[in-house]
Amino acid sequence: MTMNTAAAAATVSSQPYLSVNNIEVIYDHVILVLKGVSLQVPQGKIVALLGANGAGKSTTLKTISTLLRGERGDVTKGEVQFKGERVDQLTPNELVKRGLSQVMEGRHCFGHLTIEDNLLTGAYTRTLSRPQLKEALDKVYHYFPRLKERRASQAGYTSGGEQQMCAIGRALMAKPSMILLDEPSMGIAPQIVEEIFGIVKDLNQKENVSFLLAEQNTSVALRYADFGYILENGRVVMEGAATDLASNEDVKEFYLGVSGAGRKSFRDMKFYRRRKRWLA
Amino acid sequence: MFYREAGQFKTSYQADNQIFPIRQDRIALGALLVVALALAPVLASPYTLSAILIPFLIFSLAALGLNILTGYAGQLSLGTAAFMAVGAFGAYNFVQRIPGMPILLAFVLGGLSAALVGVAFGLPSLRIRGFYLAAATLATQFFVLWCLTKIPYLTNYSSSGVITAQKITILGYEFDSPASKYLLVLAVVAVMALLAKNMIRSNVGRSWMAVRDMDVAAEVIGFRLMRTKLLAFAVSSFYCGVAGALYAFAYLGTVEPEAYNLDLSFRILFMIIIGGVGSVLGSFLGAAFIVLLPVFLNVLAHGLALPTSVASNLELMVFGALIVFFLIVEPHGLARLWQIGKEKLRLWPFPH
Amino acid sequence: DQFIALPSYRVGPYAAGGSGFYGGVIDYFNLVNMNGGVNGVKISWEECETEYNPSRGVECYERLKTKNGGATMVEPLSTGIAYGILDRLPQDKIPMTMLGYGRSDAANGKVFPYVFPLITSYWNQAAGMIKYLGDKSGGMDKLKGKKIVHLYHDSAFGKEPLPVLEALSKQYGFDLIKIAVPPPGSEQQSQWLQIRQANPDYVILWGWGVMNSVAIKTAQRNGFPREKMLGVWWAGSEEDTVPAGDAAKGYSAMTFNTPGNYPVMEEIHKKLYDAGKGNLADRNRVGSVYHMRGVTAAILWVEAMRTAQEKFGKGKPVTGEQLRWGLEHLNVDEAREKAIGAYGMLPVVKTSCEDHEGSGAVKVQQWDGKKWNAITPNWVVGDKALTRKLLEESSNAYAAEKKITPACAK
Amino acid sequence: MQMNEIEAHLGAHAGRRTGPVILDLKNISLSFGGVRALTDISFNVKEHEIRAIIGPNGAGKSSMLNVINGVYRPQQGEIIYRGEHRKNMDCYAAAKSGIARTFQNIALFKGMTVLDNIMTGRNLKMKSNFLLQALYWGPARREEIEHRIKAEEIIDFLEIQAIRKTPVGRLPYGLQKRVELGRALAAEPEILLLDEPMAGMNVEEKQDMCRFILDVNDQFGTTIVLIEHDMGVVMDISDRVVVLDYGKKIGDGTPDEVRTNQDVINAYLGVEH
Amino acid sequence: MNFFFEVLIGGLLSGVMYALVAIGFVLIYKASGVFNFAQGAMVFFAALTCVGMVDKFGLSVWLAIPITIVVMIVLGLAIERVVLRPLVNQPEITLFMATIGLAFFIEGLAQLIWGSQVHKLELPIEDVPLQFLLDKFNIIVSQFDVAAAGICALLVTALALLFARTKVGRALRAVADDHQAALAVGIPLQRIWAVLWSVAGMVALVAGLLWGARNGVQFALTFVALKALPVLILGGFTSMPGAIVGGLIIGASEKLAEVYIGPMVGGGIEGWFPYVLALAFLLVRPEGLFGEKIIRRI
Ligand SMILES: Nc1ncnc2c1ncn2[C@@H]1O[C@H](COP(=O)(O)OP(=O)(O)OP(=O)(O)O)[C@@H](O)[C@H]1O
Ligand SMILES: Nc1ncnc2c1ncn2[C@@H]1O[C@H](COP(=O)(O)OP(=O)(O)OP(=O)(O)O)[C@@H](O)[C@H]1O
Ligand SMILES: [Mg+2]
Ligand SMILES: [Mg+2]
Repeated sequence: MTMNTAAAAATVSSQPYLSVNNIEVIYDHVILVLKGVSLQVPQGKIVALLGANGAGKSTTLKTISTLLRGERGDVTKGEVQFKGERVDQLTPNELVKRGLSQVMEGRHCFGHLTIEDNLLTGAYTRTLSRPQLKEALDKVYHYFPRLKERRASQAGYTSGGEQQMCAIGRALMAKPSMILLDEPSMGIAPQIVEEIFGIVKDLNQKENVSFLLAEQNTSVALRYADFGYILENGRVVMEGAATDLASNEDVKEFYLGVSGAGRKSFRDMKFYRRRKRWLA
Repeated sequence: MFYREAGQFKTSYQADNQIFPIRQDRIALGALLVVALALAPVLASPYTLSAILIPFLIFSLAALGLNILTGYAGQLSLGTAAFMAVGAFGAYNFVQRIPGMPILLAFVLGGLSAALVGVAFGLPSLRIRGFYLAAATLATQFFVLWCLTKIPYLTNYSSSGVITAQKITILGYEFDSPASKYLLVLAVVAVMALLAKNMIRSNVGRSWMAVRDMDVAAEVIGFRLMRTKLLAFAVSSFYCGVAGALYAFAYLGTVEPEAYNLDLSFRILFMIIIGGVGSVLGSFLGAAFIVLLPVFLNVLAHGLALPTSVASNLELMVFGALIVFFLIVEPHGLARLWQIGKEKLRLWPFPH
Repeated sequence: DQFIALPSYRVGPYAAGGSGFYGGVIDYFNLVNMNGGVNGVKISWEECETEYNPSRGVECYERLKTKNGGATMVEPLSTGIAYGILDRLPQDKIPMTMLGYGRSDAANGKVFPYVFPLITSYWNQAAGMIKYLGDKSGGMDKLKGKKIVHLYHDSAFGKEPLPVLEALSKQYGFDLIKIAVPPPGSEQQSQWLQIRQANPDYVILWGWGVMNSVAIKTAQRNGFPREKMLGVWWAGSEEDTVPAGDAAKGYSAMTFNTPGNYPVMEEIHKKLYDAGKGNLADRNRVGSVYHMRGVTAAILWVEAMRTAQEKFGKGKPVTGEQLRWGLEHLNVDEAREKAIGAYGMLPVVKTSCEDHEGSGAVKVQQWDGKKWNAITPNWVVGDKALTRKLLEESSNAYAAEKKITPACAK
Repeated sequence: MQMNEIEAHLGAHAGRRTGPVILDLKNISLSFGGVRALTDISFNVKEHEIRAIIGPNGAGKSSMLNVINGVYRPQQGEIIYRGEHRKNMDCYAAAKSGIARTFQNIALFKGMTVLDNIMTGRNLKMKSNFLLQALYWGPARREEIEHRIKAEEIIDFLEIQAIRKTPVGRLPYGLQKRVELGRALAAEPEILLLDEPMAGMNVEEKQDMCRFILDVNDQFGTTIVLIEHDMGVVMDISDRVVVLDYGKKIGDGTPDEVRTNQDVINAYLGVEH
Repeated sequence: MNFFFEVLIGGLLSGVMYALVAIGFVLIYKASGVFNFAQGAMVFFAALTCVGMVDKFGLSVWLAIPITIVVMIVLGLAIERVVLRPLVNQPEITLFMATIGLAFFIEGLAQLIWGSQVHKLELPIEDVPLQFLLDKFNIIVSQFDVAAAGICALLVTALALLFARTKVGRALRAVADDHQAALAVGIPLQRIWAVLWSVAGMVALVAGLLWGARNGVQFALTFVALKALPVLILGGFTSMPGAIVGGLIIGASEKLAEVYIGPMVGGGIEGWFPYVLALAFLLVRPEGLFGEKIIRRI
């Protein structure tokens, strides 16, 4: 497992497509989770949002897609712009119509609907004729053949990975120009992870779709992303081109699990106490 | 600045397992008990005692019972009033038929009868969940009331099915003034609330909550669903039964089975939802809300000198609107609102 | 002034009846006050919304009883609430009237000194019904072999008359078929199919609320003649017949306030409603059964005040205890009714310690599709000896259970 | 990956020798309606070992765990646990006989705090009846404190002291997984079934998790059955690996055997790890 | 035998009337996972508004009905805006409670506007026995009930098709499963809920008119919901056809029970019998006859 250094060195030259400016988020009126997060996604780029558990990645994505309201979270400061327009007051529906879709963490399939119906709801905002709909479905099935096999099963009875695929496929059905992906690789078999990221790259290059992805699988994420942000405790602690991050010593050590001596076996970890330098 | 736990270190798990781990809370509760026990009977008017405080306490107890079942064990029930009725008519019959029956024992036996009925009607909960179960518990409601009107033995052959609760006498002392009744009710409710709180913080309580939150996982961990659910039904019905007995003996005096109708079940349910599902404090806050708000609105409407029918309808509308309003502000009820308030107070004067 | 507590209900399922009744009460109070009060003493009152709910009713009672120097009388118009405050009355020394509802044995003033089921009780009503049906059949002896269905609200209320009906059925040899309607009674197909199969001569409708109009409607659906139906007085108001529409034509029911026009009602129209001071929002309801029942109740209360003032001093308000005395010594005879302008509207009422009802007379009225008309020219009185016997037994049992020594209050 | 490294570690921990077969699954078949989740699967688990189950999505891995602890009842097959033959397990019996597990879609009790969740794991060890608990008196109280101490030990062990009074619903995904492990550990199980315990974690957190798992395995001698998609983890820490695909077993053996098995490479690994 | 059929048919037709109310519940539940306690209040409000306009302003029924439809739509919009929107993604029980508050509000509002008196409602179909059946078989079947059954069947078919065949129907089912995810895929929850509650308002109007014509328009219309509950649990909260089938089963069996078992135990068993019956069914099928299976998986 060597780092893919072939990933293009990204330069953030183009106008930000999505920009998040200094947002602050509080849950339940008392739990301050984001403490001034700013980030940009240029058009046609893939941006990775990295960070430990509880850093606030999901919260950031939910803030952008305005799904926070349903979780009793409040944005107390800052704003979000998409295609030059302020979007923090829009409804999710309006956002999807403008081309911004989200794949939520933890799958969130419609359990009682079949896989196929789940996918079809994804196309809700588009007015498609029957053949067009079929085409869109076929495209998703092409990406995820496993879904085709299980198309008639209720999503609630499919395996974790199948649900994850379903959630991603569902977002693709909306034909978005920008996708917020929250941990797409979670619970997915490794070769499918590669496939999913392949799809991401594909969409990005062929259809110019931009991505903001929250990922724990740092190595894969940085391999495919152009740019990355690292979030810790509700703050951005590091940002830079993906290749730069991938070669950063700290990132290597804490997010990629490789230290100077190359990759450490997981078996070693038990004798291994670490500390993040920037938190010290 | 005054509400801080800083500096209060706990050196044993014993101390940390206390019901109120924060010293200020303990002081506040102590003060409240002093007021309730010593000052209220003296200072409060008979009206406050017998028309506000007594029903408030009784409803709190019933709400607590329902909260055990619905809030902690997650079994939605609409049969609360039926269990109260069983408790009341049970206690009445025990006093009536067994000479020299001590009244408190009769309350307990009434509660146990309710628990028995609760277990019987709790059996379906092993298979049925959610709103299905709620609708099914209506069977309890209608069936119990039907039995009470149909079986003359239960009402001591009173021609109309009305019973008159016997006088409350304990060790020769007669509880007939509002203040004495209030103290009795307060004592019963306080003790039972304490017991409930103890159950909830021990393994029984955790078993209930586990079943509520995810019954399959609870089973995998080794809780036995049947036992846990039926115990919740039994304990909950026991509480409701005692509340029902108090409702008859210490509050209404003469009751017909109709006094325990579906309406009452709903009122108790409102109490726990408004107060906080799964919170002992919430049962009390909710009862206070449902008992006091209409009174308050009624007084207010009179103050405004509106025509009575307009006032009455407005009252109902405001009541409904306030329920919705509170749910929007805090879906987890008044208890949660209180908690958030406390958390803010802890942080005060720093914003976060 | 003379303060009366009115725990009323103007919302909820029984709002229609509640607003009519209390509207009538208040209209009459206003009229009395306009005419100078009771010997110069103005009547004051306060309403409190109970929603027909016992615990709210108790709260209202407790709240109102100390207001304005203390309430001197209370009338909740709800059995549940009446029971809830029954035990509190002697301590508070506040009399309560229960016009045509509540426990029938409360007429025994020795056991229930503070409770006044004025005019008539359920038991007397039941006896009166059988009397009427007997007369209608051409004499009590003709009842033999007849089939009478008791279609009742399956609750304490519906079961109340059973002792009387059963006794009478034995006495006169008619078949009593009891059919229960589970509350609230918005569906009665099965009951009426049973009735159709039994093919009775009469159906006594012992109903309340929505059950009444549904019964009438369902009778029509099943082709049962409404003329053979006889309702109780809580099944004999516009609220019961209007929703049933044409189906109610020919249906009759008991009452203790005769429909019709009386000087007092005209005065209410003229002095109050013409001046925009009436209590009811809808003027069409003035003179309706519930409204007139409210007026009737208020008339008796005012008479009790008068009676009490005569004993305890004219021109000043009486206490609850004194008003209780007044209620126990009512003597509203024909002359008095004429003076009030309500002659014939209510039966003659003469109360005593033994008899807190004071009358026991009832009338039968029939719905002609638009309004109620009395169809018994005279007041009907059933077998009062029987009801008296039952009443004594039952109230004495109550006294024994409660350890009360029956005695007349002074 | 360097083979010899693992060998070296195995050598370093002599205490991690695996014992006799403790759980033996024979010819298990399970289907839901038309879906065949498991077809004629047999494999065993030896005392003390870390046994991994891998396979593509929908292969039947989670179903396998569900069969082991009685959530699903297989239509065919036999389960031999500590010499006892059964057609199927039942949840309670499984828990009672020392099988604990975590779930793929976190199944914590959302409304309860971390501490309470971990305490639920100890319920089978609690003896006092509910009346005593209601009185919170005598033995009940002592028992509660006793178990609280155990729970705190686990909290210390998992390094989640800071959140012990937080309702689990508010915790980020990764911490929830850790709490779930804590709850399973609280039962002091003999076999611990872990369903993707490291999903949604970054490398650092996975390292932590590995450390916990290895420690449990070492210190308490707990047998571990593990489902995981991170091949690095699986190959590093497991003793033997079963590979499922479409409900069928396509490989079984040491990590090295599996790694080089052509069927496994085709169906799952894609490239040689 | 004749009598038996009469009871059976009467029961089936009553069942249809219950189903009519149950449909309103199913509609809301299936599409948003909310158990709408205010359904009874809405039935009352709709009927009272319609009849109020006839009685107070002397409008003809045919004019009053469209106006009431408009009123119900406005009500639906208002409910979405004021009550539901702020409560997106809250637990079911919270939404349930909110509908209780709503019920109080609507009941108060209805009586505030139209007063508390009762009304009669005359529809062009009379509630009298069908003559030819009476003549030929001596069986009483109300022609009103037959008409109601027809209307009910129509309504159920239309709504069932809506759910099964249309994009909106699919979206509605999605919403019931997961609000948050529904929002994420761009389902305009708010608009959909507004439409849904408006439709529920119209269903309430139909139920209100038919029940109102049968029993009179009075507060007790809010109680008809109680009759709908056993129907719901029997048929399944999420199934339109279930509402009908449940209604028929409940109607027929409760009447038969009352007539044949009732007299043995003192009668009046109709109050609880349907619930016990539904409960018995639930023990076999915990999600009702046609309800969606509750997914319990870990
Ligand atoms: N609904 C909520 N109520 C209260 N606190 C919350 C809520 N959701 C999240 N939090 C808190 O916000 C913080 C950030 O959570 P978030 O889910 O954004 O983290 P994350 O970076 O996505 O973590 P993970 O990698 O585990 O998914 C956590 O500390 C969590 O406890
Ligand atoms: N209760 C059930 N009802 C119907 N089908 C089921 C059920 N449980 C599992 N399945 C099906 O069985 C197959 C195996 O599922 P399982 O969850 O065991 O897969 P898995 O190997 O754990 O996959 P993943 O890695 O995606 O979690 C899947 O196709 C799934 O849809
Ligand atoms: Mg996250
Ligand atoms: Mg799995």
